Amino acid sequence: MLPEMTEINLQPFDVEKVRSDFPVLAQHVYGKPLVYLDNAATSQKPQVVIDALADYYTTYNANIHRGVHFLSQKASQAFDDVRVKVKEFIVASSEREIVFVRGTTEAINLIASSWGRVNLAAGDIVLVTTMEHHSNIVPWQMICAERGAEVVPIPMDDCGVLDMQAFGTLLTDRVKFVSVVHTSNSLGTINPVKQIIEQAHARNIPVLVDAAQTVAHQAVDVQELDCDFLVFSGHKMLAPTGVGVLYGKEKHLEAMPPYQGGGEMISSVSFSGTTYNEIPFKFEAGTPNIADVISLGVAIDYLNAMDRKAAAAWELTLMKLTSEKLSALEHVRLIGTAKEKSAVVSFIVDGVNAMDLGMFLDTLGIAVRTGHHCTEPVMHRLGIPGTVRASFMFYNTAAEVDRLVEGVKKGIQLLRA
Amino acid sequence: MLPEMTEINLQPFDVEKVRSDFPVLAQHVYGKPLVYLDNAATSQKPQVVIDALADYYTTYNANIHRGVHFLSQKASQAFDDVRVKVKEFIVASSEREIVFVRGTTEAINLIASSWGRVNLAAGDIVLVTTMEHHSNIVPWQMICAERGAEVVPIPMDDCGVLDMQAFGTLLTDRVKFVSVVHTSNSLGTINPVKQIIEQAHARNIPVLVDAAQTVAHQAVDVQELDCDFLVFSGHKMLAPTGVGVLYGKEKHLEAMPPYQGGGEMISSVSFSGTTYNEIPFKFEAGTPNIADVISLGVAIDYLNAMDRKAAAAWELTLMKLTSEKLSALEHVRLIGTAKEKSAVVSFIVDGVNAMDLGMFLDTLGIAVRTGHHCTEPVMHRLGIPGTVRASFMFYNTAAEVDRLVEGVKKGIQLLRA
Amino acid sequence: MIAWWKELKKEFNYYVHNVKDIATLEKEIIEDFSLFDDWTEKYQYIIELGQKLKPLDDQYKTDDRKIKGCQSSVWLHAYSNDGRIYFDADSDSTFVKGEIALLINVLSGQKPEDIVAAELAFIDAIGLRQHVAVTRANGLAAMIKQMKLYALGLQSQAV
Amino acid sequence: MIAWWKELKKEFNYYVHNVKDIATLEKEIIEDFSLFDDWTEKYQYIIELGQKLKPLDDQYKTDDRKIKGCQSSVWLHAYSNDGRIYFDADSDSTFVKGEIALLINVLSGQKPEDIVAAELAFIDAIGLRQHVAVTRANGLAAMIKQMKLYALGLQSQAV
Ligand SMILES: Cc1ncc(COP(=O)(O)O)c(C=O)c1O
Ligand SMILES: Cc1ncc(COP(=O)(O)O)c(C=O)c1O
Repeated sequence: MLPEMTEINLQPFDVEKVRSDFPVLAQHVYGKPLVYLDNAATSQKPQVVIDALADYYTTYNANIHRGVHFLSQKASQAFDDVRVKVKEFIVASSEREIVFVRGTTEAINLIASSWGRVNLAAGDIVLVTTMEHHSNIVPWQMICAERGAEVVPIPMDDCGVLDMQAFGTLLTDRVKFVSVVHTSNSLGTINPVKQIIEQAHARNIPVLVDAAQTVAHQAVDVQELDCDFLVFSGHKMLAPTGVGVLYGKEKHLEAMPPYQGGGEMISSVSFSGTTYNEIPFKFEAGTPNIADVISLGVAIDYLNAMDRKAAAAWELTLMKLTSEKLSALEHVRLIGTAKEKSAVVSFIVDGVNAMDLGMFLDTLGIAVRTGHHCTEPVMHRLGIPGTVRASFMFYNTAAEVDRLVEGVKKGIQLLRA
Repeated sequence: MLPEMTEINLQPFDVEKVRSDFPVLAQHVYGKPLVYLDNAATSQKPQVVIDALADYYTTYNANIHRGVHFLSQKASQAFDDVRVKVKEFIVASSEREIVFVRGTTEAINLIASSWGRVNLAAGDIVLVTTMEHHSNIVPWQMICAERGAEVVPIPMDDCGVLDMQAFGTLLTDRVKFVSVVHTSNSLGTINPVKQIIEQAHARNIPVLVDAAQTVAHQAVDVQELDCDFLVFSGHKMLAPTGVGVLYGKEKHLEAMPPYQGGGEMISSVSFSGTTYNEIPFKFEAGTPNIADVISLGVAIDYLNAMDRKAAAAWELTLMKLTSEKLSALEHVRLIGTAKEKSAVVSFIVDGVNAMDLGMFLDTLGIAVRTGHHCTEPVMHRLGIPGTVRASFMFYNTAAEVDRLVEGVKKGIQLLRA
Repeated sequence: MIAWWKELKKEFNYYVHNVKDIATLEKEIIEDFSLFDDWTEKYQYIIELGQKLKPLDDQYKTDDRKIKGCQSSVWLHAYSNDGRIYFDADSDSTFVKGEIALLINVLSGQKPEDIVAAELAFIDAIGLRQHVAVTRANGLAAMIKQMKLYALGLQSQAV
Repeated sequence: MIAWWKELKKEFNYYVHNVKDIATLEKEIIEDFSLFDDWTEKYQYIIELGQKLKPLDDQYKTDDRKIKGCQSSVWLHAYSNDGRIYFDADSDSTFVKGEIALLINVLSGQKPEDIVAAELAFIDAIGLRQHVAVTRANGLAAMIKQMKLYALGLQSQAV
């Protein structure tokens, strides 16, 4: 095993340099250096992103778009610039296709509610996968309950790989929408979304891609994917909490009714009738999260400025290293072993409760997540109550992997006693 | 006039000390010291609020509520503490009544959509006022259109005072909900919400109070008001953009269906059926805006620590000073002259376009807002296209009032040429 | 305190009804925990307690005895005798069992009115709350609530 | 440039068709604005231009000539003659009239294809965009778009 690991470790990525951009990583927890392996829950933020917030509030905080004064102009310009950055980041064809939301969950709710209310009818089916995050299940359940439609999951196998044959069979005339996770947050599986989109489009069915776990880790090109909608959260890609992106093809956004009403999304209001603003503003009611949108732009700049290929390779290196070392331990079983996989390692230990192990690792300063990771159907499918999950970002190190593995070893000793 | 002004100026409030807490106010714009009089659009933030953001991202950023590790515990604790602070800030009876949202607009949409969809039927009426912000009109228009109900405005007089007699007449059996603005953002009028609530409750009609322009300027006690819902935005009360509060009486929140679905708001999910979490979590789908919620708590601390009575008196002093000095200028007409009024001065100048004057003031470094201020029905009612609005916060000074008045004087000279 | 005596006392307290009052028992726990330097030691001690907790008879692991709001499965069984209330509990989490052991140590064998009134300040004092209470993953608050509800129910039954 | 000559040239350009090409006219505006030190002076100059703009005949202030997306009311009237397009416009905002005057100076009397192709870099160069373009309050972008649409329409009509 050693030669292979050495080879793996030779990826040309200067992780120590990158780490120094993330102040939180220098933390000590219970007197021990923090090992942050809960990146799928939320990523840490580089100093430039934190500084952008302080800079905004210290020098040009103002409400945007309707103000004629300097601060408002400056804030509006900064805000609008981010829409262009996001457009370029996911290679959309127009910034009219970029809607700012609170996060992935809100984006999916917006689409389910707005698209669903006018397009779903009794007997219709919305296809999702068994490995969806709850945020890509519940909004569809809610609108389907209202419209008399049904949410049906595409099954997966024991390794956490989507059953594409079953997908073909499930893709009947009753299916009106397909909403799939690109990268599973609990298993790491990367789904063949391009193929799914092709097959769905062959039947004129629109497809939403939940890219919450994707955008920080690999390049996304919505035109190449040809997805109808793509959604993600800022907080999982180095940006602050409270901001996310909904991409939608112009034709869909134009046709969809507004979701929330209020300031910004209207063109004119009277009690005899209100006319809505054009896209994307039609979907942005109320004062937006200005500061966090601006910081999202800085996060995108940060990602763009780095060698993303090297970063991605480094993350996969860490994932492989962890998988190898953990699976070599007695009683440990990896959960989610798809070939196409992101830097997420989920595992269980025979005879050890996941939360107990997670708490033990916490006592050592190691942050992992435990439980169902908001994907209960995955756990149900695999017949387990939950997993311990270590999820990586490019700023993690091989030494941290070792500390995790050591911790798990000790934890097993203690907890299987 | 001078003796009266001198008297007014004697309010015991150390504005220079307070100003030093707000770094943005030290800005120069086009080489001139910034005069920020656009506080009704958004307030500036004290250094402690800005620091709280940096502190969060630098030392304990983590996703909350489901994590067993130290950072997550710390972030969860900080987040939960704010719910208690908000509860105390508005004197709610339980933190279960406090829902975190993006802002006032989202809060009203949540109520209109969730409460409205199950409680409004064809022929029903939702009463609002003529002076509502669009955010308290459009969400009701949207749900009413869906349910076959109607939005009806309570009229106001030429001074911007609500016609309470008309309200009595409009309060028929068809009325199912009353949604009123506490403090008008374009006129400054403070409405008799307690009386409105009493009259509506006599007929068992629930009342929502839009307190977006209230909470930073006066004390609010939801139990004393006995309102059913109360909503406000953080960004107008010294907190960051992207966070707001929805207060709802427990009985209403319990009875209402969820609004958005996804992580956090569920108790368990499966494809055969999903059960929702208890309030307030039922209404908080997805990763919340953790950092900004925590900073909202710091903004509340800041407000609580100051002499709020003196601050409020100071704001009213500035408002009166401005009103007096502006109305003494030829061609100027004040818009909104209710006796009960907050620190907002709206005005128009005969023969001068509001935006032109606003832009001229901008060239002098003075930030005001121009236009309809998202209250088009007010402008329509008064037969004017819009106003110039100076809105005050306790950190404004009498010298800033003078600069505004001087600027308006010069602007009139230039623009009426 | 001499170790073997401490052990004995603890076992004694877990398995027969409490003869000491809640305040005294809380004070003892606080004393025990004061020996530990850090969270790792506290954690390990709670795990030990959990490993020693008498398992709940499978017949009591029913859905109505399951406590909602925990990441792990927790069952709580209560019965009364002589005007006192006794608790048995189990969980698939050893840590949760340890927490339950602490609660049982303090509350089991007490009078219903004392259980209802108990503020359980020891949870804060030993620094447990900061590690578990704020996260919904750990159902400590739910367990305490359930114990109090049982006490309330059995109290009114008794009347 | 001698002041009276500059004045004359400007008046001339506003009221008869342009004899210079767009690039030249843009360059002249940039030159004019280079004389100003700050935004106040630029603002005042634009206001002056607005105050001097020939008012639009009331018969042309119709809803279909109104431009959407401005905080102020803006009417734009276009007509063609000799294969060139002429614009007249009005607004209740003097500043907007000033902006229109600049646009008319450059675009009125030009050939449709030149209008459609015009990039109007002068707007950035004189620092106008940073003050007006990003806010939806000011409809500069909407005005340009409307002028180009007219040009497109009249161009295809002409064909
Ligand atoms: C009275 C009133 N209601 C509602 C709003 C909307 O608030 P937000 O844009 O923060 O959602 C505002 C803000 O302008 C307001 O002044
Ligand atoms: C795959 C996936 N989808 C959706 C979400 C929900 O994102 P958010 O909580 O930011 O709305 C997450 C976050 O956990 C996720 O991993």
